[in-house]
Amino acid sequence: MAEITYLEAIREALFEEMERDSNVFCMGEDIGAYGGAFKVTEGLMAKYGDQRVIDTPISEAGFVGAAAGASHMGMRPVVEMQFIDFISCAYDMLTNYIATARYRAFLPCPLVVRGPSGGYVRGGPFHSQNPEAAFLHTPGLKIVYPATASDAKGLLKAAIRDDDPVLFFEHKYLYRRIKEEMPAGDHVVEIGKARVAREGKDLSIITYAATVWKALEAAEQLEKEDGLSVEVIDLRTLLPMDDEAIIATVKKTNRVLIVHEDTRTGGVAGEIAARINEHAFEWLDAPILRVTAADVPLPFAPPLEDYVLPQVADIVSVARKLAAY
Amino acid sequence: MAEITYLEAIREALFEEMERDSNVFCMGEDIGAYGGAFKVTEGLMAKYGDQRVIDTPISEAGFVGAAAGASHMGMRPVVEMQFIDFISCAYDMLTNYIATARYRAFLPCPLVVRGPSGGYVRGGPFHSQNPEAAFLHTPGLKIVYPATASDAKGLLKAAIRDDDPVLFFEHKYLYRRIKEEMPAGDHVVEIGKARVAREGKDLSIITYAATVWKALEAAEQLEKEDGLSVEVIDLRTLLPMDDEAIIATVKKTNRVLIVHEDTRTGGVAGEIAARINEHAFEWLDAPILRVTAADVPLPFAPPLEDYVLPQVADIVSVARKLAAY
Amino acid sequence: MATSTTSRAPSRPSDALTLERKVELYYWMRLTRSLEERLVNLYRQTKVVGGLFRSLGQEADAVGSAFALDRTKGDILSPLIRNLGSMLVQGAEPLEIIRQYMAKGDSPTRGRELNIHFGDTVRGFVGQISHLGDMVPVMAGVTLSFKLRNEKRVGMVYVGDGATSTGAFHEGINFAAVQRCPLVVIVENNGYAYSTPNSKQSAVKEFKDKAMAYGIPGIRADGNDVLATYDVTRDAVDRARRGEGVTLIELMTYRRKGHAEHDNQSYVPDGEIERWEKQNDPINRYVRVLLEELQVEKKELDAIDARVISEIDAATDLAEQSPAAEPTDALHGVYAVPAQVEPLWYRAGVRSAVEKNERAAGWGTFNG
Amino acid sequence: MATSTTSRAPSRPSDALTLERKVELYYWMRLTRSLEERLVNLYRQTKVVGGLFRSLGQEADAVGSAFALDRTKGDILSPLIRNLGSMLVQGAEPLEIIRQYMAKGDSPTRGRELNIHFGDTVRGFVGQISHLGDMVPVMAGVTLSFKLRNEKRVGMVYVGDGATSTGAFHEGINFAAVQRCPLVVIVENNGYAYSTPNSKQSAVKEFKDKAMAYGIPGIRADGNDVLATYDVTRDAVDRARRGEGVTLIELMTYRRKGHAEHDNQSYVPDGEIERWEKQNDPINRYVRVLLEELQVEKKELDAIDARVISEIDAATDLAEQSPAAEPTDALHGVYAVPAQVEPLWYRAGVRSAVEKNERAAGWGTFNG
Ligand SMILES: Cc1ncc(C[n+]2csc(CCOP(=O)(O)OP(=O)(O)O)c2C)c(N)n1
Ligand SMILES: Cc1ncc(C[n+]2csc(CCOP(=O)(O)OP(=O)(O)O)c2C)c(N)n1
Ligand SMILES: [Mg+2]
Ligand SMILES: [Mg+2]
Repeated sequence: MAEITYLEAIREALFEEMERDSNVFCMGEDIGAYGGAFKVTEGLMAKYGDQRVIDTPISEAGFVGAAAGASHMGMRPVVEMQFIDFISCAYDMLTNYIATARYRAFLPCPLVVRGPSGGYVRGGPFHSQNPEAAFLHTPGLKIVYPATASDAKGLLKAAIRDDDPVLFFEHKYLYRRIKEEMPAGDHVVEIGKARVAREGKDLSIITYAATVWKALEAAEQLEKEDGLSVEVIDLRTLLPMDDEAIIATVKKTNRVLIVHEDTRTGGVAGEIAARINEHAFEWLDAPILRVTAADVPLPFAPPLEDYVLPQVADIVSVARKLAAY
Repeated sequence: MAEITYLEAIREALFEEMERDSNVFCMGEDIGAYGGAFKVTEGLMAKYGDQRVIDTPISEAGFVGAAAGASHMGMRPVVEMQFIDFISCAYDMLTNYIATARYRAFLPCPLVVRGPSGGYVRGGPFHSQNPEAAFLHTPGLKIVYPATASDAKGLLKAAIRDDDPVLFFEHKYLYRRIKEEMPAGDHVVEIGKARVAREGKDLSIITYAATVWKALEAAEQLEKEDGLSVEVIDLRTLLPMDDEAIIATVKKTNRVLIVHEDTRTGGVAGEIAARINEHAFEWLDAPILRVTAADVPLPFAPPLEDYVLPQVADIVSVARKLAAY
Repeated sequence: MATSTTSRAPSRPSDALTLERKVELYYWMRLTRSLEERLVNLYRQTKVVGGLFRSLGQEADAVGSAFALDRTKGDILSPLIRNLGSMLVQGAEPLEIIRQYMAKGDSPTRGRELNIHFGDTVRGFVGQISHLGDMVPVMAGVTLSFKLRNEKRVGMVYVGDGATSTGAFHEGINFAAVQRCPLVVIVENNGYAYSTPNSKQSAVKEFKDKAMAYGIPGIRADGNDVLATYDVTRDAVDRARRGEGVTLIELMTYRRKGHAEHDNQSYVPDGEIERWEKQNDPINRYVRVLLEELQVEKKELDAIDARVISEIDAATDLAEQSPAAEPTDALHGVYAVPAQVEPLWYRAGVRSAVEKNERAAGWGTFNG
Repeated sequence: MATSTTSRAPSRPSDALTLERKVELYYWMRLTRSLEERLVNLYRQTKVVGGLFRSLGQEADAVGSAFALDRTKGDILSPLIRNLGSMLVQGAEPLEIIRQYMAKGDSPTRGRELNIHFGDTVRGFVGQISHLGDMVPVMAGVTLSFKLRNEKRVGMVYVGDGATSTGAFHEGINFAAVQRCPLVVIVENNGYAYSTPNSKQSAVKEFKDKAMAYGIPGIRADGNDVLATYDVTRDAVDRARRGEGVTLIELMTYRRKGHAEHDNQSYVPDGEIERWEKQNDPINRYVRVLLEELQVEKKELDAIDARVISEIDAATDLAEQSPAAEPTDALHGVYAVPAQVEPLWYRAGVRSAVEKNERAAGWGTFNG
């Protein structure tokens, strides 16, 4: 089979799931005839019609709420945010109504909210966000953020089939930049399981989304230049978090570097650090360190964006310090 | 001077600041003639009129946004959320518009959003929330959450004078349950500084808001029953976080327990754990542990709420384990 | 779209109701009122956990509108805090309501949620959350699913005058209007949102005019006239079922008891409450219609009153015997999978903190 | 409140404009168009960072409406992505615009924000953010401050047809209406929101009717007629200044260039763009008015065209020489205090990552 991009993998998942289950339908701004701002849903309306591929008014709370209502009745809505930054407008609906529906009212809420996330694309402060941390502290939600094309496909399929609401973050830098051959058949990747993206024994980098690639590149460089064997863990799912995989790598390498693209304070790295403390403190030979964005709104100009976001060189330099600790 | 409650201290701060600066004005639902759902603003409209004490329509994004606009023009709006749970409806406005205004457009945005927060009051899932963690990862905001009456007053006065937007969380359980004599004069407490609520040398509890009192009670019990000397740090401000105070206590006791009322995953404790790792790992003689709410929406019935929220007994039992580590 | 004001529609759907059905309307209103009165007693006995929200004086608008739905067709509504009557019509039981207010372990939400915040999509109501306006998008989606599946079902959502100011209301009704969802939006105009009079809520004179912003019909009716309420709602329900889309109905009523039991209503002009009570009580008005226009005998109504009380008595007795919520049940059902959240490690085996661990008096009294 | 449709008001405020001022309108429209054309060139040369958003065909609505404000009185507007013309009228300079599009270090936002997302409350514009609708509450607050301080200033906020669907629009305009803030809300009806035609955005036929929901006047006017636009806006501005509150104005126009340069407009019916270009170009229409009705000489307009080009040339030359943004400047100004965020410990002393640290080619090409 031919290689397809991360974006095409997502599209393939949508086609396959709409085909498999007539309850699956899509909503979002400009996803129909236009195929979405990034063309993820291209061709979907032509095939499934405008009842199952619905162009919405500009009202994120409105159509995310509508997705919840439809999901109570057995539908499986997949909602696109034109940019994930606009998920903030549906924050109340997601955290208060949707996340609690099953718990407080025994209402199933199987829906997916997906959209282009992340920076490194000169998108400026409102087209580059990584909002995962703002939802991490909402029991009832699941959060997925794939780094590879096959995970993007397999996890989206799993998200659509999941009986709970899933936030599915897609990294827009990866949309057309990475390619992969899809596993044959009905490729579903279990939600909640991390992936060892690279085996290593001296040091672990725990990360997810686009920075998985930064970490892999740093690992290669560290191997070549320093002879260090670096393990890279791609979390893939942030909620529920795969404690087993995290603990396993800590016990193996005893040194942990957490990398994420999101701002530092209040980012996901904190939660990971706390969990490692609780479950594997004795195995730590060095402090858990973080490489993240600086605590500023993400600026637009290339020199500024480059300075604020974590880069390979940052990972390399911190990893060296950690290895030498 | 007579003792006044936490709630009265907040009211006093509002009166004093409105008196001091004619740019200060208040907005919120039912804050005028009615004096607010908790009567925090009682008497304010009678004294300052309905131009400076504005009853708003039910539209949190609308009036928080309006506060931003007014603040650009030199006003100092203080906005009440009837319950802090409804701040979720203004999430976009706060995180995208307000937090970034100074950075992206050099627009000052001196405003305060305040409101009754927290549980232990049988408020159920939508009248008990602690939303601080959802904003912790937003550079541009400041977050304050006082535990004592004098801090409530002094920090609110500081928040109103601050040139940046401040989220001011008030714990509704404390509103009428704690009393204190106010320091004389213009009592302002600096934002960004933690407080040693109790000195100790064996173990540190880092916490904030209502659980400061739980921690103090646990500390007393641990002293009496176990002869343990427990230090309690009341963070007071969560953003910016007082790293110095945190590091100082870690270096002093070498054992840290973080307590918060908010749910566990993605709560503020994670960030604290990460910072301690980065700044004071060598001083740790035991893993950093957390006592928090369980990861569920906060249920309503007393036995359920009691079970989910952190209690003194939890702190005591975990502190014992930590001390014995 | 044109908006219109009507107290009773010229061709009245209620003319088609049998006398039995018309008497049933009285039963539901009486049940609503008496059940709330019972809850007031329980509240004063501190058996109610949390606040108590009354619909006194609004029973006709709740009952008359819900009565226009057809449960046999699978119609669904989403109530608000003052729509106890609507829920009863849709099949909620007094026993459930009392258990829920008492936060019992066998209440509809097993103690997770308050008062009438519960739902049952089989009987036909979707549980609200506190955040006002949010149910409008949700019901837009419920009714969208009817449309997508070609089911001839109708949905109804209630919002207060106050809640029309929320962005969620706006986004939800606009979405439903564009999609021509089979949805009826009831704006209960009871004069106040908590203490806020309508004049501070919106500059419109009539909330029905909000329909103009969405290209849908807006109708105002007398919400204290149960038949008039039934009439306009039934027309809107039929219209929705025919696939003609959303209708906004403004029902004029009055909130006689304040926002909740603790509200002293000091902000209400003198005499206003008394005026509504004397001149415009929806039950009294309907009793007159029943006795005078429909020739129902007084003793038939008395019998209903007695039946209502005995039903409520029975429900109260049962509810009082209901068990408290089970602490560790708090960990169940956040997700479908896993069905149960792991207990925190230091809590494994612990029941309620208050029962076993907590020193009762000390908390929060520290004074320093 | 009644809404009305008018192409030109019967008593025309523009009659009071001097010929010089009327010619000035032409200058602003021409400047807007030519500046955007220059940006297209720079975009094609990849000197523009990010997307390029055009207002081709909408220049009259932007310029005519902004022209109705009075900068000397301290009036303020908040533009949208297609309101370059409005910003120029309020005093934004071509040099700033070009620097901003090129993400230069001396651009108005020093490289923090994109395209025309910048503001200056002294000159009278408040910088927008991307999230549509949010500027309506913000401008409600700006104008609330005018009211609280008894200043006779007016505010104006632009929203697209699409943005009227947002909750923020609804909450903001309702708040302003209740408070009778001196605010003019311009709904630019250009037929589309990205690819979404109005019929999928709202079930209203005319967006001016949205005013009905807020108890304020709603007026529709021909946004491609710069004088008609000026007229209705000026009336609304005067009304606001007199303390009579909010007006909603729907300006009919057409977005000829798609959402942004990358949009191929495949969703637009054949011939629609061409029809607007030929029959309803706002500059061509105004040129005819100037030449035929107002007896302006063609060479006067030619001179303006030449002046515009030379201004843009000069601005382009300067902007091209502008320095890139300074990496560590990213740490300044998140807060008033502290004025600068601490650099991350491993970044202290590092300049741009790309300049010094990053291997350029390798990123993201790993294939596994
Ligand atoms: C988004 C939101 N903001 C604030 C509140 C607090 N609140 C609860 S009820 C209420 C008043 C509601 O008034 P209305 O919509 O007219 O309904 P009524 O109580 O009159 O039936 C308010 C402000 C809320 N529940 N949700
Ligand atoms: C809240 C929000 N949702 C989605 C978007 C993405 N978006 C940017 S422009 C646009 C279309 C805007 O249409 P309209 O309001 O009609 O303005 P126009 O571009 O036609 O001037 C959309 C959907 C956004 N910026 N904000
Ligand atoms: Mg009301
Ligand atoms: Mg448009």
